[in-house]
Amino acid sequence: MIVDTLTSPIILFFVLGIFAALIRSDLAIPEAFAKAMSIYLMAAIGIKGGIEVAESGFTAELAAAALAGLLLSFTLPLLAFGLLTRFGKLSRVDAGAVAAHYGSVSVVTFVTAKEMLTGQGLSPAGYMVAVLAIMETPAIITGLWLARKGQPSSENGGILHEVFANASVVLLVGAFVIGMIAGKDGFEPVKPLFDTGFRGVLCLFLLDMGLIAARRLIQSKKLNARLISLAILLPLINGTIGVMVGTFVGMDIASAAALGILAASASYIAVPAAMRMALPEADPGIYLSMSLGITFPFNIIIGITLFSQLANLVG
Amino acid sequence: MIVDTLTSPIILFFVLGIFAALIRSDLAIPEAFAKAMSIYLMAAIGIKGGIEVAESGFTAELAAAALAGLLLSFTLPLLAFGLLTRFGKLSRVDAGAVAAHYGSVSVVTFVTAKEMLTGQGLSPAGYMVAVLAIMETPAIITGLWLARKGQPSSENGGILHEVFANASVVLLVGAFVIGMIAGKDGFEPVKPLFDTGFRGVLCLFLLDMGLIAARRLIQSKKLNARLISLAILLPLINGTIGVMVGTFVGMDIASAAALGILAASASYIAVPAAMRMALPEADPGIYLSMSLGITFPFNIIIGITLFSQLANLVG
Amino acid sequence: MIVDTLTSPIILFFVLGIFAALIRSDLAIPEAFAKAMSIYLMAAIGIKGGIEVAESGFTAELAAAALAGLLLSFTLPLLAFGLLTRFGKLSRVDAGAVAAHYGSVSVVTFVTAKEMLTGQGLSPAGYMVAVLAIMETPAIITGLWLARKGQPSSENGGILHEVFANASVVLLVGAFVIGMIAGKDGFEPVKPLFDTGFRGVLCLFLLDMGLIAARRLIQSKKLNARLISLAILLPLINGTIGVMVGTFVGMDIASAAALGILAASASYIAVPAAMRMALPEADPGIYLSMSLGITFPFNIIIGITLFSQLANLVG
Amino acid sequence: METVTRKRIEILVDTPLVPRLLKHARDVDISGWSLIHIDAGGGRDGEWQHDDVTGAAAKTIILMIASKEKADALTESIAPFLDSFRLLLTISDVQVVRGERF
Amino acid sequence: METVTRKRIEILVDTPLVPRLLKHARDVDISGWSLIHIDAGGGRDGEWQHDDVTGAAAKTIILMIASKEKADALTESIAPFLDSFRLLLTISDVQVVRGERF
Amino acid sequence: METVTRKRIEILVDTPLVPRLLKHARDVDISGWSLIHIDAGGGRDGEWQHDDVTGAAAKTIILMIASKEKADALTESIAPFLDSFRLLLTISDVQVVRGERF
Ligand SMILES: Nc1ncnc2c1ncn2[C@@H]1O[C@H](COP(=O)(O)O)[C@@H](O)[C@H]1O
Ligand SMILES: Nc1ncnc2c1ncn2[C@@H]1O[C@H](COP(=O)(O)O)[C@@H](O)[C@H]1O
Ligand SMILES: Nc1ncnc2c1ncn2[C@@H]1O[C@H](COP(=O)(O)O)[C@@H](O)[C@H]1O
Ligand code: NA
Ligand code: NA
Ligand code: NA
Repeated sequence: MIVDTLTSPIILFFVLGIFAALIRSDLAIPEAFAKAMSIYLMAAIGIKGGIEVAESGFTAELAAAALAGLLLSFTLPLLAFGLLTRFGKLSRVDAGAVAAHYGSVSVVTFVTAKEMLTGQGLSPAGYMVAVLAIMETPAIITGLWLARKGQPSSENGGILHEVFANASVVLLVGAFVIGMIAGKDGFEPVKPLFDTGFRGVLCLFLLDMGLIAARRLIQSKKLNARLISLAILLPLINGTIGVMVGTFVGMDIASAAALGILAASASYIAVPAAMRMALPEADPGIYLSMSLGITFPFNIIIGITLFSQLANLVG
Repeated sequence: MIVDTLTSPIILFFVLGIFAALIRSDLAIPEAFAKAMSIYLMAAIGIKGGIEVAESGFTAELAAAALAGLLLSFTLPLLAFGLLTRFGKLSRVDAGAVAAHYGSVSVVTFVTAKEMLTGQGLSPAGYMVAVLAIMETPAIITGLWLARKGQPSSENGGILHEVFANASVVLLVGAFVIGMIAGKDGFEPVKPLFDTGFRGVLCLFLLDMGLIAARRLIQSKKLNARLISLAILLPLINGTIGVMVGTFVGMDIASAAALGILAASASYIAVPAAMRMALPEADPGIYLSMSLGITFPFNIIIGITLFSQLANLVG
Repeated sequence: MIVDTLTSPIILFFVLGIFAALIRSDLAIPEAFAKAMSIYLMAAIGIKGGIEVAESGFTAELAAAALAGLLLSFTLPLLAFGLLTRFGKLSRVDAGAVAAHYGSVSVVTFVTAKEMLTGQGLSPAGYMVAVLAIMETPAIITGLWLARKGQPSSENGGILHEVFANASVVLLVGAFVIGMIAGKDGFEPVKPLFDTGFRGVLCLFLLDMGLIAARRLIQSKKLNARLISLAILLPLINGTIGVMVGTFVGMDIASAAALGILAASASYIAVPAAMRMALPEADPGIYLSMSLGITFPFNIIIGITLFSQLANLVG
Repeated sequence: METVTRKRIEILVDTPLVPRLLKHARDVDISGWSLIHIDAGGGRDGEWQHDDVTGAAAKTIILMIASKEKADALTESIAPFLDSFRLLLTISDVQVVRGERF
Repeated sequence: METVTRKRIEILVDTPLVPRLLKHARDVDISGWSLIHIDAGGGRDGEWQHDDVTGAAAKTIILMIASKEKADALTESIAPFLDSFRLLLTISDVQVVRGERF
Repeated sequence: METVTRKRIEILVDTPLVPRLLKHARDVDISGWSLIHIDAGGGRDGEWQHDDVTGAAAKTIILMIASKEKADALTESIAPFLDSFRLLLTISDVQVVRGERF
């Protein structure tokens, strides 16, 4: 399976991006195009998830998964915070900000995992898209609370709004609902774009993510050995917890693997923006370098395979 | 049919855009991507129209439709101007500028209508793309003439050039001619992109248009109850006239419906730019808020269904 | 065949772009979208070439073609330099800079030629993508050496890096390698995007290139009759040499034609950037106007047909 | 290096009006200009964001370095429509080298 | 044309913080503002390029023309977080026409 | 807040040459810089629009805040190729807070 991973064009494009950044090539994907691809990918997985749920209906498994995701996102930052302050030697504010990233999720990691798993006949359930959306934001609340020692801030109203009206949440949930309303038949006319192009777009998008992640790593002045270890340790711990919880609440193997990958993944879009606003005194150099520069490539290249094998093992 | 409309992914994405803007989400489609989608859509409908006309040949119906479109675009601003000055209480200059918008057309409204109609087995004729291009500019001339009390301006040469070398006219007419030259066979190799992706791109584009229209409405400080009523009344009147004229000159039901929708639609791309140049003293806040903020969503959600039913009734 | 060329949508869109620029239309393709299309096109031809080479294996023909390309790129600037200084009356620095452009290649010209040839049942071999990548950079070294009378410059290290880590080289070679690793089967899942959309994207991209080339020509203040003649003469000479060399080393007709077109084409992306950095005192107005404003459209509209007929004749 | 004082003129204007203003700049013989894109803004008329689709709300800064005489001539020349075009015009002193160009 | 002297305020700031600063600008009654996009930069913290995907590293210049009084009031108001927000604030003199607007 | 006077340096340059100029800026110990994209322009050499495809005609403004000494050092250092690189260099006074940074 590791070999499968490393001959998949999707992963190879990611590696090409990393390579180009390391040799300091001027290769660059126009920002607007990269953003457009991420919107396309989110709309596509949202719709597909919605259609699947429209077919399968609301099941107990769905409810269990949603609840599990919610709990994980709220609680994973607590563990992370402990490690980040003790072992990572970060200040309370910085540790809270980083913890929020690790409780939340990375949409691209999820999409890549879904493709890789599906390619091996292990399709996660459609409702996992809803779980993805659910897990994006609770961690922000826990992270802020940890950073501020539980002191409420005058800005909290703004943050809550920012968090729920967040672009990726609105787009994922919106496309999910559209998929549910339109159903399989209504989706037929628009299917070619969202279906046919999906994997190819993911290739080009991961090319860009490889460039961005590696450039972030190169240009960072904020990482030390402790933080680097934690950026690998945290996904290992969180991913294991995620797979266990998923298996425990009765999810199928593929969905438990996906939940593990969600738990292992760290946000680098929604949460950094929220932290910059809500905790401007936290250092963005730390949280971006850890989540984007290390955890993200680790999960794409190793984590996805690891947690899907773990799910197979315990499932 | 209203139900069909409201379960179509195309319309649902438009509604999602409006919703996201209303809850003040930071969801945004990169400008360059939105522009790219509009270029793609125009090239695609231009080519398709050209291929159809290449097959059907120049017919009397085509000539009648072209003439009807030309006349409508020239004359609809006169009626609008009367209502805008009397009932809307706008100054001559502002009323002339707004009137030009309502005489001209909205490409996106047309494309959406064509898709919705075709989805119901009511395909407008291929030549309607030519009518669309024809109707874009005459209204600008009438609008300027009304605004300036018929006084010719020294800038008119520039305006005429601006109007005929206008990006959307050149692209629509150019792609139409390419479709006519290449024909069905020549189109075969490039068909996958222009055909397969069409409806999916329209979804994402309407998502953006929903955002833009609703943001325009929220941020506008220029609308009052009279202008809002007119922004709904004018498409109702113009659309009814369009359907009647289309039916009268012998167009088939689907094409008459399309002519009605063209008449009902108001420009928010070509005309605003021309007015900003030719009538800088007119207030862009008024014409953009009316055409983009109110008339456009009204036509997408209600007008298309309405005028196609009217065409069915009288046709 | 000339007729085939002039009814191909791909070429017609290029002509539309030129036409729009000449009538000074405001039609414009967003830069980010154009860049995205060029990245897509390079990734697509890279992958396809790699897959074909994976199937055919490394052959003597491949080695011969690579060597021929390398030699051509190194030596063609010598001839060009002579003509540019004597007949063109350019300074040593300007002539060296222009000569580098004509020794290097234009990716878009190659892609267009590949499509046109394939449309006529004359598919160039997959390894020609590798030859394309090989030919991009040696000419830069010759050009700099000519401009500087053989004096090495302190900046040369930087230039060499710039040249090999150049975006288009990295992307072409990277995608080629991915194609070789993934092979036909691995490519299957991502095929729809890279295969289906290819020709349509090329249409829209050539629309933009037509606009850019013609605008460059209109706005140029640097061209005179001598330089214009050379911008047509050089592709004629280089293209003929290319076809001859290709036929001589035993390449099939289609591949020899493609080598001719590569030799005839002039760079307007990688080389101008390198020259601006390495020879800032050379006038960009001259080299961009010649390669982009004249040679590029000449090759697209006439050169491709010409050299494929020549290859047919001598092959 | 020797520097001289010139004027830095910044005009914030609706993008569709740029060609008109450049015509005035050429008429007073200003030697060059550069355009800078504005992403968003707010003023007496409310807020706006740039969108490429309608384009009508796009705004641009025209940046010009010029001598005091030319700057004054330009100001006179565009004074009549400063209000109707809603222009924002600012002028400041800058030091330049090779000042004879401007 | 008669011109008066006003302040040109330029604040270079992380894009996510723009709304907060505009709130302060509105509180001291500054009449308008424009946003200019920064493509890349470098400072004590290393280099960065803008990327739209994460967006977290995006930076923006807030450009405001205002009277000296308002400029001073704004400076006082944002002084407490100049450091923690890593703002770059510069103020210079410019000549404007119709100065009563600002 | 206490402010001090520093130099605002603006260099308009062809984008491919930016790294070279930044090298000079680092050599004279300038602490930071920001890049602003230019959309289009015109000068003695005719007009141009930015296009990302060829990129060769792209132009950028390098914006740097620095002390007078560093600004002078930079000017001296880039003087030799002001002409051949066709640079447009302007320097003006600005007020900054926390001026010890620059
Ligand atoms: N006086 C000026 N003010 C602002 N920008 C200028 C000026 N002169 C030249 N430029 C810019 O520098 C570029 C090259 O100028 P030139 O070298 O004169 O052709 C122009 O296209 C403009 O973008
Ligand atoms: N004081 C100001 N400083 C900077 N930009 C301004 C200022 N006032 C207005 N603007 C810009 O000019 C646009 C139109 O302003 P207004 O005409 O006041 O609505 C605004 O949206 C801003 O982009
Ligand atoms: N002296 C300066 N001149 C212009 N821009 C600067 C300067 N110092 C910092 N910046 C900008 O502010 C960002 C953050 O700076 P710093 O906080 O020093 O890392 C940099 O990446 C630059 O974009
Ligand atoms: Na997580
Ligand atoms: Na109309
Ligand atoms: Na060549």
